[in-house]
Amino acid sequence: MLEIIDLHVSYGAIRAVQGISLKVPDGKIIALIGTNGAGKSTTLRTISGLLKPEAGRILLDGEDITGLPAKDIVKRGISMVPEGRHVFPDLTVYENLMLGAYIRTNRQEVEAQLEEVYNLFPRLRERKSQLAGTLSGGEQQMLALGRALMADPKVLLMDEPSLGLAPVLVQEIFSLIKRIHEQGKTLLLIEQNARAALTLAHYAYVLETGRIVMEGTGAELLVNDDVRRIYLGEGEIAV
Amino acid sequence: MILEVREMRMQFGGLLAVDRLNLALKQGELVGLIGPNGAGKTTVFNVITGVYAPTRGTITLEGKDITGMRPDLITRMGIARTFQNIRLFSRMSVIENVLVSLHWRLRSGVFDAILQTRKYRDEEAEMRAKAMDLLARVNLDSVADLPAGSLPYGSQRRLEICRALATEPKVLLLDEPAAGMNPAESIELMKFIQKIRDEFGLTILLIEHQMRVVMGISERIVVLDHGVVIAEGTPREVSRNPRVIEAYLGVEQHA
Amino acid sequence: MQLSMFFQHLANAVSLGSLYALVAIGYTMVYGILRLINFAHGDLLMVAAYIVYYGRGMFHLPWPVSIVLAVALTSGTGIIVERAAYRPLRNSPRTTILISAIGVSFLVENLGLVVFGGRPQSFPLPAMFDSGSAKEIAGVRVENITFVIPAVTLLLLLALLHIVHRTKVGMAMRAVARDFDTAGLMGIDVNRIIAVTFAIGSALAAVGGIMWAMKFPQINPLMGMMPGMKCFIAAVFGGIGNILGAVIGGFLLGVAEIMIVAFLPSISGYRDAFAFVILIGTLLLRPTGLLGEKVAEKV
Amino acid sequence: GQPQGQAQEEEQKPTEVHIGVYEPMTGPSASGGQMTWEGIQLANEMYPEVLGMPVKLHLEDNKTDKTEAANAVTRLIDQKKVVAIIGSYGSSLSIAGGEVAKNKKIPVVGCSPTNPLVTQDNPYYFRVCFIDPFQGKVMAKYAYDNLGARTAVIIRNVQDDYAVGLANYFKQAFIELTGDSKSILAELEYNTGDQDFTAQLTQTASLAPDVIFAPGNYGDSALMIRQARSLKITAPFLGGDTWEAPEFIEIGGADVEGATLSTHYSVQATGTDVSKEFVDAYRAKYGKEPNAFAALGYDAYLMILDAIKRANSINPEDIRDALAETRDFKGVTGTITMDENGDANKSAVILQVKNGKFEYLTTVEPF
Amino acid sequence: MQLSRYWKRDIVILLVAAFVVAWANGDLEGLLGIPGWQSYTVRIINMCAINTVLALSLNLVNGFTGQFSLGHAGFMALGAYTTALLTMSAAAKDRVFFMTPLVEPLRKLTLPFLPSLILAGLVAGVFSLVVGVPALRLRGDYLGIATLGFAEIIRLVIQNARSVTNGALGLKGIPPVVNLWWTLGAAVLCYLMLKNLISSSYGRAFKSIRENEIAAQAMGIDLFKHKLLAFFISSFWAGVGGGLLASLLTTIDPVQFKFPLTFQVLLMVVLGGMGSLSGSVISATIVTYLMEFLRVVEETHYLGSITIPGVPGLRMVIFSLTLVLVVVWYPKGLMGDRELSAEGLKQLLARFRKAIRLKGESSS
Ligand SMILES: Nc1ncnc2c1ncn2[C@@H]1O[C@H](COP(=O)(O)OP(=O)(O)OP(=O)(O)O)[C@@H](O)[C@H]1O
Ligand SMILES: Nc1ncnc2c1ncn2[C@@H]1O[C@H](COP(=O)(O)OP(=O)(O)OP(=O)(O)O)[C@@H](O)[C@H]1O
Ligand SMILES: [Mg+2]
Ligand SMILES: [Mg+2]
Repeated sequence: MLEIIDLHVSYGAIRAVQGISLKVPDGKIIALIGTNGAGKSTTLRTISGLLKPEAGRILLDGEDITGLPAKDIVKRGISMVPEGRHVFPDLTVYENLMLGAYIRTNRQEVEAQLEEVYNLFPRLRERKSQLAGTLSGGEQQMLALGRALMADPKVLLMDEPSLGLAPVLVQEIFSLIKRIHEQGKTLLLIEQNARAALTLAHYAYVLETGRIVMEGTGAELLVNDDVRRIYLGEGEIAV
Repeated sequence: MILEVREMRMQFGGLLAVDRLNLALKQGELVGLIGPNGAGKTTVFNVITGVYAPTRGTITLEGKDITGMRPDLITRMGIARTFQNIRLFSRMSVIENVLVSLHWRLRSGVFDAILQTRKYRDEEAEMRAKAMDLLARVNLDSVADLPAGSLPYGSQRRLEICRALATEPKVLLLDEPAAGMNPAESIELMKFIQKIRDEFGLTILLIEHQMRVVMGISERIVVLDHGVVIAEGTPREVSRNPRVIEAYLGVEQHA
Repeated sequence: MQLSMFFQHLANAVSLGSLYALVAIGYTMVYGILRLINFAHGDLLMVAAYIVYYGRGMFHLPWPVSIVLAVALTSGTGIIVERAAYRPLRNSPRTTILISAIGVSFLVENLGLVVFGGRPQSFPLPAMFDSGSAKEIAGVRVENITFVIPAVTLLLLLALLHIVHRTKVGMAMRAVARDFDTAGLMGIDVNRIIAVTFAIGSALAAVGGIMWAMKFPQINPLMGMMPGMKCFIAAVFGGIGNILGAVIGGFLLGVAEIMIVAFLPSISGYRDAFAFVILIGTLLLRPTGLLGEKVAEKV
Repeated sequence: GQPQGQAQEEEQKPTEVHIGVYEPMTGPSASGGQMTWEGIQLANEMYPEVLGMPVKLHLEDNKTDKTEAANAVTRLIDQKKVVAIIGSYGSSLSIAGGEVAKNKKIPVVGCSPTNPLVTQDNPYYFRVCFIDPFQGKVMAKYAYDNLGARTAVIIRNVQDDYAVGLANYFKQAFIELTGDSKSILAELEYNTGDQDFTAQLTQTASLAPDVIFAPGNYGDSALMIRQARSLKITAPFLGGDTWEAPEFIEIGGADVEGATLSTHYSVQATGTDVSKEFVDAYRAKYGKEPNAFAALGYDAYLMILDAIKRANSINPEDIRDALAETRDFKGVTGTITMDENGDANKSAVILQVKNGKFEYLTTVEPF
Repeated sequence: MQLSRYWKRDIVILLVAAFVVAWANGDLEGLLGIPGWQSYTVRIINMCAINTVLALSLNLVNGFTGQFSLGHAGFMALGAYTTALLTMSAAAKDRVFFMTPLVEPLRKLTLPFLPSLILAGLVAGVFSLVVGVPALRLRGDYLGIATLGFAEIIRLVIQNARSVTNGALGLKGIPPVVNLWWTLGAAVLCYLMLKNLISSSYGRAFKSIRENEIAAQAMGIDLFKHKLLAFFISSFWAGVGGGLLASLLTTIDPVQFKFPLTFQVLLMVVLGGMGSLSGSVISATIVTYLMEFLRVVEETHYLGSITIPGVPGLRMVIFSLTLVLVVVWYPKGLMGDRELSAEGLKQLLARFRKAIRLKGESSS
């Protein structure tokens, strides 16, 4: 289980996260939703070791992993799909995927994993020797997801995986997330597409300006009035 | 027809990103451009705004051929755009971002600016007033002096649109303005787009993946797939088109 | 021009060009990963040459030992420089790191002047490279070292290409080159990869420095300035960051320098200007050098 | 430019003599500056007093940079209150420093700046070396008379005012001697920092000149001669005073055998007590052979002391006047007499490398 | 031109900088004792002012417009030679050009200093257009190396064109017109001009190019024209700076204008803060002064009977070490991209204290 206790993170004077505590139990999907700039990405970046917290602790299966560098976090089985994809633009699709498996040493396992990713995203197979920088936005998102899967992590952190994807792909991504979960992975998911996220999530937290303002099971939040109004945009749709 | 694209083809090495595209926008129209990822939508924008010269085809604005013109000249002709990944001048203040767009209309020369002549100071005051007015209309006047990079995401999107509006375009191209917004914000944005279209008498071409937005405000939708148009029509028509459903919308329909 | 004279010029050109190429490889390697013009690279040449000079002259070490020692110590110096002057600036603007690099370069040169003194010294040579040992092939005089340098250059080129494109470390280097954070998310130890890059780059500088001193057996604390500049030009010419490009750039620069004097002796004073004219001309046609990556920024 | 010397003297009697030195201790000419400084220091150790007062040396580095040279001289005069200055290796640095000294009316003695411009138009600048027109002539005459040369190729560093100037005078003199404007077969050029001269040399080989005149710094020149020999060029190489350093032979090895140069002195030639004393002291202090620059530095210092003694004053103006009147001063590098420009009217010696040593060939008196 | 209170404050900054140097040097009379204009302190202040002009102008291109230019030394050389050749008397020219005579009509032409200086700026400016038209199509490091190359080409042409420049022998006998009025005047003028420019609409256009070229162009900014404009103004002042230097030194030669000179100016820009005018002023002053101040470590000190020998070359060692340390500790330079203000000064002090505290903590 991944556990975050009273996390505080700042960018200089900007206090992006101000005391967040949450739990990500094994085998569950946990969603983080919230307005822009609420501190969701910051939380994830801190977990994955890209940012150092000012205060607070991060525990993985009881072990304190606060402040470890990113590479050690990955080795402990936490992988992240960063917001905005961040594929390596001048490496090929294939090389990007292999980098995802950088920490793995068993070639056969890696090959098998690659096959699996290609099956999930046939388009990546089609473009495996194309430079990642010339992929379209959606293609890059698939690559970023595939790349994270290559590490075969226990916990997968996903920062807005559906950002900028065509509806058909959004559905695909969500069904993929479901499948990844069914394979026994634990997921911490940031999403603007709150409906899909809440439908999928076992438990969810709502963030606003660096604090958790609401939490509950996905089903509970789906029927919450505030959530419905702000995050699901219901009642005011003009078609 | 205010903007007309004829038989556009854009090739990147071996990759045919857009092919045989024909597109015509009527004055005041709000047209949606949708399609799967990598369909070539952004590429269409890039060709129209002069970032890439098309491999083939012509683009005309109000009957004048603008094919292959420099981007800044095309902007001056009256086409403005926003970017898929926000490209604000993040270390400059919000109002400065808008003022940059007014620069090309400046009549004072560089010596006027250096010597701060009356002519220049009057013009500067005029520009500032105009920029503030525009900011007020997008509700950003209260943060005019903050660095653009420090704004929340949604405000940055609005600022990008405001900056484009400041060039006084006839045609506005919006590339996924609602990306990363939650539904409430998207709805707000939708209203905002409709409002500016009416206020500024704009013709808008809109790329968007959030169906509730495109379907909600477009009068007409063009669907691209693999660089070619696979469907065109009203939102209702398009959303029922089986090819569009298969290639883009998926079975579980929105809106 | 007589044919034999032309061939003599050609031999001279290959000899000089391969030396430029050798030094340019190290330059381009560090640049490719860190996007850092490591102005101290030329000065590492000097450090290596002096280590051999003292190793041979003062401690009478055998040749292989002094060379290995020089390569190792220069590598170490490179790692220290990276650690002290570049690592703290990882997230700073490029120009800032450039200034730091220039500062390091000044520092190494001036330390050299204080420690070694400014007077040029004679670099000891193994007998086989003595100027008297030059060979004559079909009327063309070629020094022994002229056979060694291209061979070393080629060998190191192949080794490096293998490392960068065929090994995991190489892939990690290329990832780090683009995006430190995301490379970290892949489990790559970014600091280690950069240190390795510097170690390799500095080792290449050391080999380059030793070869340089063997070809031009006069060493002084500022001996790295000109090679540093020339080989940087060569690297840019070939497309900076591209290892093969550096080799080609180095060769072409050497050839151009020799041939300008050969064909237009009356303007030999403009030789360096011509090198720049060719460089700028190339850049205008190919804005990222001969083999440089095309930076098609996706809009 | 107040005459500080005077003002100071009236207030209190001076107890020490301050002499400034500005030399390139860093930058491309560091080696020249460092060599000269060795000689100056040695002279100061051996003759630390004048008029019963201790002489204090103040060294400022000019970084081989004109701006720094001017700053250094200003600082010496303003802050260190020096009454005379020695320097600098490199004529262009001397010119920059000289301008300041002239304004402030402080005399300067140059050790090795051989360009005529240094003392021109500057009554406060003197030097203990001969100048390039003379040196160029000396070598041209040697080539013509002693080597029987009728054709020559010049290879010079275009960036170096010294090499450019000297080559020019050699050319003029050689053409005059041969009466043939085509006797200089080619003037080839290189730049500071170049180490590969094979292109110029291959060109030279094809012209087969009788001699090659290649003024430049000793490191570059030694390399050039090595490369020439490996290209089987046998024509003799001639150069100027900058070659006279033990490292020239160390770097050039067997290849520089026979290289011939003009310089300021030779122990073998003069063999005076002054030069013996200098050579012995230098060997004892530095454990190596002295070269011309050290000797010139030594002479410059002693010539200033001599002028102070003769003037019996440490007023800069008095020292200047005494310097201008220097006659038959016995220095390490020969007998020095100041001409109306402040240039040393003295003989040159010609040396040749033989058996790994500079051997004295002949002395050439001023013509 | 209207001299608002706002500007007066900026002039005060420059004057304060001058006085700080004089004070630090314990030689206020040197500054105030105007008749001589020749004291060591005055010389340093002259250099500070000239370096200020150079740093400010390079900052316009590198810091504000975001174009990596390394060609400053070349433009300075053009300005220096123009000034020299136009102001030297015919007699002085004939004396200097003893190897290859100077071409007509330059041989006889002599102009007063001010027009010569302006022409120096214009010559440099015009050349910058010649350089800029092809080079500004390049980006980043490639632009840097191309501009550096152009500067070297300019220098090499100067070195070889003996009948105009006297080649390696250089020029001597340039009239020493320059004094504090000229140098500080040029610094103030340059500062005001750039300040007005930067805060004007043109300045915003420059900054927008720095921030994001593609977006700037999409907002109707003519990239090429504005880059060229920045380049021209920058080179104009580089030429003026070179002209001032020539007159201050009264002698110039091509070796002076090698690329280390550009690096030296770039260093001032970066230490002061890319995109901060007051930063450039401050750092040009500090760097210039520091170089002179450090002479102390190389000098022999006579303390009564004890003699402490100086270590020649140590000054440059300390200087380069200081440079690296400052860059590592203040990667954004002293001012970042902000300008000096009372408030900013407080912040700077606070930052300084914090930095010291942090260093203290980490070392303990
Ligand atoms: N690198 C940075 N430097 C300074 N401030 C930052 C930085 N990154 C984020 N912030 C600020 O921190 C706050 C939280 O940002 P964060 O990216 O975590 O939000 P988010 O919840 O992920 O929003 P979004 O939905 O837009 O992705 C915001 O106010 C943002 O402006
Ligand atoms: N500069 C370029 N060089 C090479 N290929 C490119 C370039 N720009 C775009 N492409 C390719 O053209 C195709 C269309 O890209 P485009 O960005 O137009 O897609 P899109 O429809 O905007 O997709 P998305 O919705 O994901 O943004 C993609 O396959 C992309 O890889
Ligand atoms: Mg986020
Ligand atoms: Mg797109």
